[in-house]
Amino acid sequence: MKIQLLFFGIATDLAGENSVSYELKSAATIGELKKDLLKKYSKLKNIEDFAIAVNEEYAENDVVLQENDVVAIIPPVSGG
Amino acid sequence: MKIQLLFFGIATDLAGENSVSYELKSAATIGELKKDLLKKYSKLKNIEDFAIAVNEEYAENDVVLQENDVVAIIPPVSGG
Amino acid sequence: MDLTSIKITSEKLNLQDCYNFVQDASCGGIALFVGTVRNSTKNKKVILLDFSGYEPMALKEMQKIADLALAKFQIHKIAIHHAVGELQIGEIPVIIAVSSKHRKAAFEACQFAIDTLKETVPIWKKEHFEDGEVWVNSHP
Amino acid sequence: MDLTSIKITSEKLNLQDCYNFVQDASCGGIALFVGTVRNSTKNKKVILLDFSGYEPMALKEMQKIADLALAKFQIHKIAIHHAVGELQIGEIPVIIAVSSKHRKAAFEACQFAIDTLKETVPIWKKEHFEDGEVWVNSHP
Repeated sequence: MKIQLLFFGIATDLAGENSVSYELKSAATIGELKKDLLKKYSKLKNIEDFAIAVNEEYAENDVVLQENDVVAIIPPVSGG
Repeated sequence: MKIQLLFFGIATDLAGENSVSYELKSAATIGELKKDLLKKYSKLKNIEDFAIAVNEEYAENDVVLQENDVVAIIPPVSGG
Repeated sequence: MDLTSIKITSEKLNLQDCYNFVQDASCGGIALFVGTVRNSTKNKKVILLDFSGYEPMALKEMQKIADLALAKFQIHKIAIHHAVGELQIGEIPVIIAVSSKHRKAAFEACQFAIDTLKETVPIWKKEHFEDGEVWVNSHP
Repeated sequence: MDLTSIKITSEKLNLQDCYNFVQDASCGGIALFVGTVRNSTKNKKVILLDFSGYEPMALKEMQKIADLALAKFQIHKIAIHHAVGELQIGEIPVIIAVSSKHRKAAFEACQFAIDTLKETVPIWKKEHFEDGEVWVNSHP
């Protein structure tokens, strides 16, 4: 199935892209996606951790992804 | 000796004056003055307590007054 | 450089003036408190508040608060402005502004300043109701 | 009546706008926090900060903070405004304003809002130094 990946902050620089369509096995969890991403975009290891948002809401590792989900890579925030 | 008395806030209304020259025995303390004032301006008993400032600084009951001191009657403050 | 701005005035207080006084390139945060005249007290409708002060002493006490805040907290500058005279509902009796490198100190100093002002500064307010007037805090 | 004002903008933030939104005849106090761009970090000279956000999600997270503040504290209204884009030293990335009947709740809610914003809202700043740029918080 396809999802859309969005990269923000330092993740944009490390992944080399802002937004990309991404293919992964159906019923993959966020935890599985994170492992995939660290392989495909190995520079993401340069940041200690990142959070994931699905359709504009923070989501934990056990959440199962759906076709067409918009999945954002959220490095440590630094607003304010 | 003479001192100057100033009344503020509700004390102005209770004493019926803003400022008055006041005669008291030399070397009187603030505690003694307070007792005198409660006799002369008995309506001051209507407020629970009042503080005294001598020459624009808060002063305790044991402070000895000097000729020409400016002594202010400070009812509970309510600024802000 | 003057690190404190202390003022008692019968003119309207100005939030931007207080902000501009404390703002500085070395600071990451500014905490401000604005007191406003409320339309009721103890469920009774308030018409206006009339503030009066022992002004020379009030300025000294406000200066002491500012100096103590600078000594106690890691702040850069502090402004304490108080209005006197008749203030309508929504108008501003007091503004406190504090700047600091890190925000926690600014918040703490701002709260310290308004709490202390309400305890020590010789300023009094008379509440005007539809049926009379009362000096605030003066009755047991 | 809308009790929250949430905004992300590339224009300059306005302190008086935030004040005007929260001010109300029923309130006795307004607490405000203004974040300002500091000229140094860890003793290194900063030239400017560049803020970017995941804006639709950031607006949702800011709204959650405002709604939670209204639920947790006895406050009347809250404004949370954040700027994006390049900000020079002294300029304003964030303003929070909170009005309440009694001042303690306004202070608490204002601190809660800025503390939570810095933890949860997906906005990032890049510090620009004379010799390069760094994404803040991103390096262990």
